[in-house]
Amino acid sequence: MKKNPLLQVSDLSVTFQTNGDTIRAVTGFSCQLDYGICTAIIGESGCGKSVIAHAILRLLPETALVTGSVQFKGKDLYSLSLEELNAIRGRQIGIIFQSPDRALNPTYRIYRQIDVPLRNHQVVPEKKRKDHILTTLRNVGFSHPNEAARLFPCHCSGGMNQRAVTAVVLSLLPDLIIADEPTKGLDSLRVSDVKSSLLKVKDEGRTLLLVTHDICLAQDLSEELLVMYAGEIVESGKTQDILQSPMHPYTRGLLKSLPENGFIRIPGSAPSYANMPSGCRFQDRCAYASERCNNNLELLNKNGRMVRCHLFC
Amino acid sequence: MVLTAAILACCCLPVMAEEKILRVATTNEVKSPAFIGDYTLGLFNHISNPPLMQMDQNGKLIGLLADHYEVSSDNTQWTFYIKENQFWSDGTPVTGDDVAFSIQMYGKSVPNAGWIGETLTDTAVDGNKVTFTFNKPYTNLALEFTSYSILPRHIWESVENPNEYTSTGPYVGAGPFYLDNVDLNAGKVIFKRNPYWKGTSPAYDAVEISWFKNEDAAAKALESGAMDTYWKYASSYPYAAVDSLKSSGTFEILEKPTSGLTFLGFNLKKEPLSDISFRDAISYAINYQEMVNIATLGYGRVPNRGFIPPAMDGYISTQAMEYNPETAKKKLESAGYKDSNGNGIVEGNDGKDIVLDLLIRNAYSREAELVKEYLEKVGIGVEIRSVEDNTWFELKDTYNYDITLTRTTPWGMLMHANWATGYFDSRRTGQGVLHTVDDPVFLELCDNILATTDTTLLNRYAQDVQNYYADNLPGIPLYWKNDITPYNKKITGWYSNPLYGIMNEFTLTGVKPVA
Amino acid sequence: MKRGRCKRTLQDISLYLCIGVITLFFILAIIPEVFAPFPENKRFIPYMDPDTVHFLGTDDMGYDIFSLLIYAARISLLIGFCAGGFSIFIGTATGLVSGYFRGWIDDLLMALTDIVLIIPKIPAIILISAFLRPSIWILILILGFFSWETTARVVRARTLQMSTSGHVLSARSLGFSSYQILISDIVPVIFPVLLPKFMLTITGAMISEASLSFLGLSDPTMNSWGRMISDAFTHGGFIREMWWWFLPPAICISGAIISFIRIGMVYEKPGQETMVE
Amino acid sequence: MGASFLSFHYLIRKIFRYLFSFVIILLVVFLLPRMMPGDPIANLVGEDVYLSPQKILELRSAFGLDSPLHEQFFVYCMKLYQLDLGYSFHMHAPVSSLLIDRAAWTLLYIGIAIVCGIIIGVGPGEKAGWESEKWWAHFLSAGAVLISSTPPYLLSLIVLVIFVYHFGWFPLKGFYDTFDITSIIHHLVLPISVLTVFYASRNFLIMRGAVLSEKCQLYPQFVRSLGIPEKDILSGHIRKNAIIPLITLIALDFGFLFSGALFIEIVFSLNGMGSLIYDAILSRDYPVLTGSFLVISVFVIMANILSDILCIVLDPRTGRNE
Repeated sequence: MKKNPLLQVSDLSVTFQTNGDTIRAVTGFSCQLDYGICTAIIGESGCGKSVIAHAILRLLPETALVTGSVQFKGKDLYSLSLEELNAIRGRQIGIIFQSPDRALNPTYRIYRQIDVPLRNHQVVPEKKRKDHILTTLRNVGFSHPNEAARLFPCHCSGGMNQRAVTAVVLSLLPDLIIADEPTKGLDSLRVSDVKSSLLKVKDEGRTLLLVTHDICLAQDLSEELLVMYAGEIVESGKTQDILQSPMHPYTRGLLKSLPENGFIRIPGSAPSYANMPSGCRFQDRCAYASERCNNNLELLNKNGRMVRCHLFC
Repeated sequence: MVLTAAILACCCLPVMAEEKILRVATTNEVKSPAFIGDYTLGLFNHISNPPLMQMDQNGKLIGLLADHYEVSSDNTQWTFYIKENQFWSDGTPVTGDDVAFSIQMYGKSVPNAGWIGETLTDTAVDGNKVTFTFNKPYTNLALEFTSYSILPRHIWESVENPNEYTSTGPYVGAGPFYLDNVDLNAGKVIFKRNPYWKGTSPAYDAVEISWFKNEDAAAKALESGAMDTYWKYASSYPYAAVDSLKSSGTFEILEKPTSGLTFLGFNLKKEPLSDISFRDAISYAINYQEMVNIATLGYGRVPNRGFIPPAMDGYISTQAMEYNPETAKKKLESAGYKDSNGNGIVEGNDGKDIVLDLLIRNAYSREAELVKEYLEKVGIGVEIRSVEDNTWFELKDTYNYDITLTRTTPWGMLMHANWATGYFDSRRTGQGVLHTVDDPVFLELCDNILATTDTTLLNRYAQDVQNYYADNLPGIPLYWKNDITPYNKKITGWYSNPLYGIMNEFTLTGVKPVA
Repeated sequence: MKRGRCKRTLQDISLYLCIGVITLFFILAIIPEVFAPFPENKRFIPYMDPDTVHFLGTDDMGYDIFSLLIYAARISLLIGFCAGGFSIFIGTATGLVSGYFRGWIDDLLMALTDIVLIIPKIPAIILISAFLRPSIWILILILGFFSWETTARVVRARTLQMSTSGHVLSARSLGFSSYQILISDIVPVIFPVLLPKFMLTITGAMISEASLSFLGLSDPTMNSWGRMISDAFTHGGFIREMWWWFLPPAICISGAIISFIRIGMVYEKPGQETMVE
Repeated sequence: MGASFLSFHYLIRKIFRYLFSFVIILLVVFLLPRMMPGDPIANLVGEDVYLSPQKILELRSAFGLDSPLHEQFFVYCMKLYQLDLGYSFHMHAPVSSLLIDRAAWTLLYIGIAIVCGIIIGVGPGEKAGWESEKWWAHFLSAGAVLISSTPPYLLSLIVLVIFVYHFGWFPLKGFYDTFDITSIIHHLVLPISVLTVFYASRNFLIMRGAVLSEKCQLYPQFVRSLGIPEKDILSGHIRKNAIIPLITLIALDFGFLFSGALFIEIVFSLNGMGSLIYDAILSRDYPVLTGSFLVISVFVIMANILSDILCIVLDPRTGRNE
């Protein structure tokens, strides 16, 4: 019996209802995560990739309307009761939050922030819990873990908080880790720390979903790649294939904007979510736009590579 | 054995029999349990420790602890004859020594009895006869001695500073009731029946006087039957609450004219107030009838220029106050106060508009509003300055005002040379007095009154004083009022005198529940 | 979806209602003559019950209560607004200076705020009104002076946070004078904190004005809602259970205060935007 | 490590600041009554009594009022050193015993009200903030806003008229009729409930506001993503952050505990600290005024210091950017 994949997201779309206008943040997103491989979602900031991360664990506020299904190990997370969902949250799927300074409770020491979820999920027996926390802290890069454990978030730098958040998630030994913009706002030294800790996670055989705008990070870590634009997948496939020979004009533009490829900016800006253009959403910034582009288009399968562009149909 | 039975009987008797308590509501607050020191407790302790003299319902001085008194021809020697057969609540008889000791003690250590200490030279006790000799003549000593309670010498002689002595009771007293307990937290004073009282025995076992912080609460306590009557020193039951009290059906109203009134005082040391024609013009500007309707809700009448109300003996009728704005304007013009610049306000001889600084205590804001409106109608500007009591005393004493509104009390009217002279004589100080008149004619009149006890002479002087007020108007009375004392229909035998209202011995021994 | 929309309109209705109430009171304050059936000082028979001529009857002096109510709006609002504005001004200034310059100035100003907090208000008011002629401006000064310490604390806390934030440091590095930084950078950010604080100080001033007149310490010539209630209390209004005498001013005071607080809360929208990124 | 030294340093600076303001307050509290117009001697006797001038002089020296102000202040500080707050001539008792007796009753009725205010106010306030969409949350916060927008004396008057005047269920005055528990409870139920309603509505609003603003922070979202159930998020994480702003206010309440609720005492005819101070103001009783203001100031300062310590313990961020 074919083992069903770790995570199967099919046709997920999220719309927000804020004072009057409806914002379609994500439309028709689907992907499949298999055991042990790392998938990356890249795209401009504001293209809805963080919404997907939170939608998976049903963390969106009530004003969000979510359709589509999220199958985790064969169970649809959106039909689970809250108790069952809480058993999965953190214990099986962990999200490394984006802005670490605000993600940690300002009035608790680091030790306690790791200890509370541990005690809630009973991951490690009582007496082994202290050194489990200390080892996790050492793994994420704290040279003196018991000193770091006594610190308050406000007494730590941005990098230290980032490592603390990672430690909180990793200490629960989840099967799937979603890293939401792990390198945002960090200097290059800290970025390499983050990369090494994520690599360590991959070596332990955990599945990783990397949500980032940093293409080099995606290149080093991920096997599968999805490129998103304005809430839609425009291209998906093997990371190396896409990076060597990008097909979708947006992906090409993205790669050209890298420093090593000449720093060329894509003209124009992303369309507003309130009034999304019909058809291809990239058409008014695309060099190859034609009137074909404004009728809807599904993802076309070009021998394993998915792309949403009229050029290829 | 007999003794123990007696003690048992007397202490358990009240418990067995349903204790009949007379409950009195008041808004005079006892601030501290100091029998002599506290001002309000000083008003109540006449019940337990009767002074030498008291006033009957028509204002005539009669004996209380003392039977009668004699005065030497030069008014310096006063002899009081103490009634026989009077006992303190601890059984010892009342003697002349107690009286002598009490008066000397007041003179020594009580601030407001300083004049005794300064002028009393000798005290002689002969059985129940006590003679006081002063170094200056006094004509109204009998009146002064209606306010000094006589204390048991065998208890108070050991008290080193009586004015500061505080205890929540019980205090030994010679009256029909003795002061059993002063309870500040419960807000009441309890008098218990004096077992050794030989007079007519009171129908009640105890008298409870409860004080309230505001008049509405006191009035409500009366209406709800929690209290039997209402008493406030030198003032009436709140007029506004009379209707709702009558509608409760259980109360009768005792209405008696009182010598307490509200008047407009002038700072005679300042222009243009010192000018009699200006004051006369003002007297025509005030609408007395409306003032009576609003301030006393009809329980009063338009006053006369003679200031002294009919409630006082020696009253003569003088010309009534008249409200006539036209005459007021004409009098102002004829006195040289014209409105030359046409801005509706007359100018003084210095050419500037006359804007009078009306200084009042907070409680008089209603009357002040009316006075301001009336005076502005006839062209006199008025600025109301409302201050709290203490500030008023200081500003008034330093003559830092033009006109002011204040009140007289029955006791104040009798002060000094009687007939409200205490309020105007510039030689006297005191909280409530204006001390504005230094006209030698008036001062000489006061000294004459003080020098004689001959009643025919005193009546003539009374007429002179009232005529002086009518002619010179040192103060314009706004209204004469009647004091309302509500009493419970289920209780009869109420007796009221002008000084202390129902709080006197006749009431306390006379009242009894209707059968 | 639908529930979201109807909740929003409910909030808007309450906001528009409050703004309506405030504008009504302001109109009454500016041109009371138009609305009041009788002039302020016209007297009739005292203690009349409400009838068609006098909608709210007459008080102990015979004044028509309904007209008094309308004329009183001016004083109550004037005191509330001016005292509130005055105290906000001092509070913000102190908070900004002590929050931005820190060091000994901060200690001095904060010690001053502690002292003002602890100074007993009633004797100070008696003291001031005894020396100076008690007029409406003196009362505004007093009420304003005794209510700025909470504003100072809040503004100082916000300024402290701001002064370490990026754009303030960058402005300082570009050589802007502290005054410019305070005005152009910090004040606009602090404004959302100031508006509710401003409304709260207005209500605080109105409440203390009403309480002062209850103690009989305010100037009798100023006819405010608070004074109407305290007149009812001292002149038999409560004993005769003339609720039409003391309830309407009470409702006006509470209505005005609720509306001010509601308008102050316009900024306080529980943000949902943390998620949409 | 650096953090604890920083907050210790911050605390020391604060305590110095309070000592400095205490000295100023001592001066202000001494001078304020004495600068008020009106003469305490005049209040000793009734309105109609005649005081001869030299008797007044005698009394002034007895009061110690004849010496110049700075001398009086120096004498006062010396006596203060031995905890002697002076003697009140109006109340015929040493100030300290007066304060203790009145403070006992005030502590009783205000203490209970503050505690009930916390119990009734904080719990529901927290829930109303957490489930702010529920109808009862809107209803309760509307009620709390209504109560905190009516002047305190007005609410007590209305309560008095309804429950005492109209229905007569409660007594009119005093702490008790006869000194026993049932009578005390019967007398104090109304004033305490009015005060509790006030404290509770204020605590409710502040707690609701704090929980609302903490709810939108990122850390509750992160904790939720770790699978912690909703109620544990509220009690475990939000509460500790939300309680901080309330601490300074509750500390101030305890600080002003002894100033007594003057309006409650006037309307319900109770003689606690509030009316003691108010009467002392009207009769210019200097020793009582200075004594009571001093006691209140000491308590307010201690309450402030306590609330600073609590803030440092609860919120490590305080004092960090001093």
